[in-house]
Amino acid sequence: MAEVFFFLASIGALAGAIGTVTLRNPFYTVLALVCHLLSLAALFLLLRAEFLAAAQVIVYAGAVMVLYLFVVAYVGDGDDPIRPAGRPSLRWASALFAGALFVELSIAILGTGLTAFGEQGSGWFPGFGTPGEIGRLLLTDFLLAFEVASVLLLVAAVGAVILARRRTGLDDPRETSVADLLHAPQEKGTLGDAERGTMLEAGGPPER
Amino acid sequence: MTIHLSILLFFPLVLATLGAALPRTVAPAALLVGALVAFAYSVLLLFDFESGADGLQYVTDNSWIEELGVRYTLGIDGLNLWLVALTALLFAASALWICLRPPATRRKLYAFHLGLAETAVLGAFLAQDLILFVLFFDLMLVPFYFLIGQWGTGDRVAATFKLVVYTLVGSLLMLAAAVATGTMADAGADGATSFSMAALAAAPLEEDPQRWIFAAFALAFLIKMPAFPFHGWMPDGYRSMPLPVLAVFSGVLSKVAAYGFLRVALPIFPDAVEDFQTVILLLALVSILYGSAQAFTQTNVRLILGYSSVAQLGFITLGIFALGQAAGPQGALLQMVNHGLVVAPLFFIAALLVERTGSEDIREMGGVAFRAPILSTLFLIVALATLAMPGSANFAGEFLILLGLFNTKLVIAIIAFTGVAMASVYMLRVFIRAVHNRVGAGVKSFDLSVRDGLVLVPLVLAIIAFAVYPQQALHDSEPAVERLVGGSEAVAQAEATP
Amino acid sequence: MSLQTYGWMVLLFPLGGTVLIALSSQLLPSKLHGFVGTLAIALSFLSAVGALFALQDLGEEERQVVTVAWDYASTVGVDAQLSLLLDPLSVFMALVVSGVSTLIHVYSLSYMESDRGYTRFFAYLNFFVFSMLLLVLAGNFFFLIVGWAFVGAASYLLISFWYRRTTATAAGIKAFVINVVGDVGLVLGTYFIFKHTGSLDFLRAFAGAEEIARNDGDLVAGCLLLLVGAFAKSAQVPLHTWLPDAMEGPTPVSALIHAATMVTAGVYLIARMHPFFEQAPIAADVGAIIGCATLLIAATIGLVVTDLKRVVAYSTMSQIGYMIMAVCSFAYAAGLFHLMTHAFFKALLFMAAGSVIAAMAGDQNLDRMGGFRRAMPFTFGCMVIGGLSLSGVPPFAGFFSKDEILALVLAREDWHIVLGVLGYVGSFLTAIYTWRMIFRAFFGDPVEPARELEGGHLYHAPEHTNPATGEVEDSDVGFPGPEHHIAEREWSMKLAMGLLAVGAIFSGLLQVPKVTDVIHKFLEPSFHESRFYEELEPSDGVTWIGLAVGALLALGGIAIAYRLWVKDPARPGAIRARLAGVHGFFVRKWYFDELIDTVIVRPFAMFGRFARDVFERVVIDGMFVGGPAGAVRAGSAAVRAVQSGFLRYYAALLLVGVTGLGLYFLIAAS
Amino acid sequence: MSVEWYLVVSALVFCIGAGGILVRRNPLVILLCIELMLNAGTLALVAFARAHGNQDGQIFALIVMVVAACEVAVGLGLIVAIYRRRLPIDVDELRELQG
Repeated sequence: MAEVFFFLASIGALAGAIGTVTLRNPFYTVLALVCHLLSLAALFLLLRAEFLAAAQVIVYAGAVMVLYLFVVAYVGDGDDPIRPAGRPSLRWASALFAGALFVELSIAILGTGLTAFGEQGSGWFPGFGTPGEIGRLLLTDFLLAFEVASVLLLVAAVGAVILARRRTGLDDPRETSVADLLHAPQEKGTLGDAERGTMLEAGGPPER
Repeated sequence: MTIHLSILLFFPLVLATLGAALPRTVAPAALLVGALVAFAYSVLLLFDFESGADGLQYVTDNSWIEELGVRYTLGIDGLNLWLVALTALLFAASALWICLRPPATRRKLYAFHLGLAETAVLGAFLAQDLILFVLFFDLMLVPFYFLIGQWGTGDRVAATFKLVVYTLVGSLLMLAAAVATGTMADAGADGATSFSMAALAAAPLEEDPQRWIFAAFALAFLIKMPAFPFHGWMPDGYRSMPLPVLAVFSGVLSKVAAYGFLRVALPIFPDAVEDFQTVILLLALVSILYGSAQAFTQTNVRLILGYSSVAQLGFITLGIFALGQAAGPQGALLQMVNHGLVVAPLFFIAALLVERTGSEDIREMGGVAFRAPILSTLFLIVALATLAMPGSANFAGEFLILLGLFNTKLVIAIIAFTGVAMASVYMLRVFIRAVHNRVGAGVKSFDLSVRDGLVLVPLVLAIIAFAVYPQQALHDSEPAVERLVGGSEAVAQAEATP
Repeated sequence: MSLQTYGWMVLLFPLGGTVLIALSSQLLPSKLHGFVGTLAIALSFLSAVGALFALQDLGEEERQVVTVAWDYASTVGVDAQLSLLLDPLSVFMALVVSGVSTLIHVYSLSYMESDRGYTRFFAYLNFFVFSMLLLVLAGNFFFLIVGWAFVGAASYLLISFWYRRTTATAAGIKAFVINVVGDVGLVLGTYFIFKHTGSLDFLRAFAGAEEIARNDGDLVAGCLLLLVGAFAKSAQVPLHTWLPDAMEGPTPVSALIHAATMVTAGVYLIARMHPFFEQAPIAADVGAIIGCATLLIAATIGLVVTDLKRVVAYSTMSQIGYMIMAVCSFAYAAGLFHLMTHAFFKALLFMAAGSVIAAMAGDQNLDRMGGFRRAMPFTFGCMVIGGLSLSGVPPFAGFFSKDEILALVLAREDWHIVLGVLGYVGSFLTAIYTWRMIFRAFFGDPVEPARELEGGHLYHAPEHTNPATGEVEDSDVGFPGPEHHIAEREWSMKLAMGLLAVGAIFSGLLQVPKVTDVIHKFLEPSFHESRFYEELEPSDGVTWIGLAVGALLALGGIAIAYRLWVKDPARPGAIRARLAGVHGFFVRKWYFDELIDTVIVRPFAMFGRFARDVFERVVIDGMFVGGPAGAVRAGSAAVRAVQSGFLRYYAALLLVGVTGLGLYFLIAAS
Repeated sequence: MSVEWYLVVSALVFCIGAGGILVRRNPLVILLCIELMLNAGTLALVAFARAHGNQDGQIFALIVMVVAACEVAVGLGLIVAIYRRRLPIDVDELRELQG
């Protein structure tokens, strides 16, 4: 039974992934990714990660993807022809190397001693991957990581706001940057132009 | 009272960092306090130091990176005692200068970098662990990189580029060499890796690895000095460095390199030193002649002083490599202090002259002596000391250096004497062009202000005091130098017997 | 007070004077500084007199006293202490130096009065005297060198005293550099001697001198190098070129440095180092020959020079040549005796010349002088006394001292006889050029300044110009100032000149052949180990014939000068036209300046310019800086090419890297 | 049902995502491809957690999701900023950062 679900879910995930990469319309791409994420959530369930599966569906497939869709709608269509940068050979090269990487990984995965874990896995126990367990771990062993993640989210939120904010009152918006918000106006020296580039400048302003 | 070298070492940095947190008008004052306390501490050391005793004093020895055998070891003996005092004095003078004439922009950062520089230089002088030495030696470059890059004048980008790339090449070689020394010698207890200089000196390497390791160290030191032909970074660097920085740079940093020869190269690589002696002596000799010839021809006052430093450092190198002669290193040590003492006020005076002329070209200077007699007198004293006029401590140093060299390498000593004569030509040339002759077209002459006198007069008094009584410095360094020379003599004898 | 105390006081008074004047330069009125400086030197002279008496109180064997103040640079076998050696020789020199210096200070009190650098002048002057006294009193090689160099520095300062004149600063640097060459010689010579004696202290080194083999290579080299030092300071060929140029300094400076004190340092040095020179007679012979050559060369140039002070300067060179010849022929007492008498009459001549120059408002050219005899009778009298003494007319001081030298040189026999005969030729030339100078300045028709002075009014040039270049003088710095009012009117100048004139007349009586022997006896303890001091004695015949010949030559020279420049003023021109080649050769000073310029200065400057313009750019910047910097640049250019800005290009590189790494691990694992 | 199967799927998704980054020019799609790769990683982590019977891997996966969310926020912010400045939404055109 699990095998069937696994194959269904993994076919869905792979199809979603391929769709993400190949579909031209960004709107469809996002939808393909949503498909991929949902399939992945199913895989998580199979792996007894209940909380993670729920989070995947709600946060990822729900919230994050809506954000994407919103941006796609805001930015506009922009049909994107699939062609490599620079020269066409890059496309083949990238496919080749992606394939090579996959082969390598497969050899590594299949050729090593991972099978030793067996069919059922080793230490599965009741409550594995439930929200309660995850919550306990987050607030005990991984408290620091949890807190850091919160700070990270805050920073990202602030960063996104600053990046996307509307600028007004400046002649050329390209000439300002994030640094302008942080820096006080530059101090100005009292030297005249003629005194630049001499030892006077080094010795400080002249007192006459 | 016990004296902790760590306090001396880190006090300037701590205060400079503190200054960076204070309002911008106070930052230089914080730096000054740090530098003055360090100076007071070093003066205390001068009095407290047991001068007849052999070996390190005030040793601080803590484990630091145990896995690599690196220890945090500081100590003072005759080799670095006076250099530490010189460093503290010059940095104090420089800090006072920027207190009285603060830079126009970003003075907090400026003060911080200067404090960092002082700590780095003191660290290089005090370190008794090879890795610690290398670390501080490289750390010295950092503040100067920023000081030139941000507050420099002229083509400061190219100057910074040259300076950093050039000296970094040497530093990296030295780092590799230091690591190689430690790992190849395994000089610690039970064959463990140790970077303690004393332990390394006690367990010298085979001759072949010694050679290339010494070559790497020597290259780093010769670049830092700078010696011919590795002085390529010097003209641009000197032209664009801000002045108070240049005073300490020229006064102290070059001494670290010369000191490195005494502290690291001579005791740890005795065989290689013997092999390379002639090469280094010839380089030093060419430095003297070439530096003098350049100083004689240049017209930019900074460059004249810079090239004169090349020549003076040549003399110091000659003294260090007068192997088997205690007089050579003794004179070299004395001369290091002397040169630092004279070159810093020279740069300050140059700044004041430039302020009166509005140009750094000596062809446009002239005639300030009439309205600025005090400045001219101070300049005269410093200039005469620089050209090693007998009666100055510089002469005592040169006398000993050349005496040591005379007894080993007669011909080189005799040729080096032409450098003595040339020094008088180029120094007097600057003096006359700047102070005497007709008043230059754009010159507004006025005498030394009290503010500048506060910096200059103590330095000149130090020169005079040292000229009257250099004996103390020589006495302090004698046991250490004898040990150094005894070591290389023993090696020479061991070589000769089989 | 003990001898030691007197010795230190001799030194401390001038040093204290310098420091006091320098520190109070902005506080006290400048007039006072002159008196402070003069007082300091006078006290120093009195201390020297005290030292003389204290020394005479000691027994004859004990008259060599060393006193140490502190260790100066005593380390690793070098014994450099701040010590004085007080013996008859050093006290004799200290007396001459401080005595003549006192009179020169007195003279300067009024001579420099209108100069705006009055205070500075006395500070320098005191420093000079201090240096000179340090030189003669030093008890070891180290402080001998220190004093030696201080004298050089002080002379530099004094020569370029009027520093707005480029000629003065150029002359100053020339003097200084040649002096430094001398210092270098001295230091190297010291090294050679130190190598064998193992001590820098004079007495210990002298004691070790006898251990060294006669004419040992190192010793001869050392002595020759000492001679280089002596020649540089005493203006002997070929290191003499600074002396005539040094006449750029104020006249009291010329009198002080170039007559009485500094230039005699070489003579003192050789006398002081006699134990080494007697062990290395080859070096001594070289010195004697060069001294003789100098006295002739200088005399020939003195015949043609038209600058008043330079004539006196060349005569100084020539007289120092006599002294060097004497001490190098081991006639020490005679050399030092001549040193003393020369100090008197040469200082007198310079002062008189200074008086004339002041009357000419700074013009020093003999061609424009004439007829000052009636306008300045006192100066004229002094000039005549000095001239007679210099020419060696009996019974003036120079007569006895010069003849003693020549008699002793003849007594050395062998080839020294040639030197002696040439010495007589020199004394004949001396008489001619000395009196040429006097006749041209004081006889003939009075020139305009002389006429004005006769009318009781001092001549003022319409515009002060540098006599050497004709450049208009900067009145801030430079004598004569707009308000000068001197020229033998002032008491202090008359006092100084009068006292010196007395010395120039009577000091010869201290050592009249076969009658008195004061100097010789007094100096004997300093030369007790000398093999020649007592033995070298001319025979009676040589003595009397020498005296007679010397007197005749002097008088003959004066007569010729009188015929040429008073009786028949057209003749000199005719002679000059006939001997144009020789005259030109002499006027160009035997081309020594040109020689040094071509051989040393030009190649060095060319090398410097080559180094600056070509070598620095091509080799240092190109190869040494260009090497590492070029490698960094090339490397960064290569990396920069990869930075195409195509995001996907970077990603592809990343992917290639990851794939490569994976492959590596797979292979490593299998 | 062996854990390798999950890992193979994860590897495949990862490689698809990596290939996608190389061939697409729209920054939005590139962001999506990055999401793919991150999810491949998450899947592997969860699979390992299951194999080891240890929930630490799930926590790790959760944190990866957080990071992914942050990346999305900043990345989308950038895209909006690019759009605001009327710059082409094409990574090949946005290459001012070249050396």
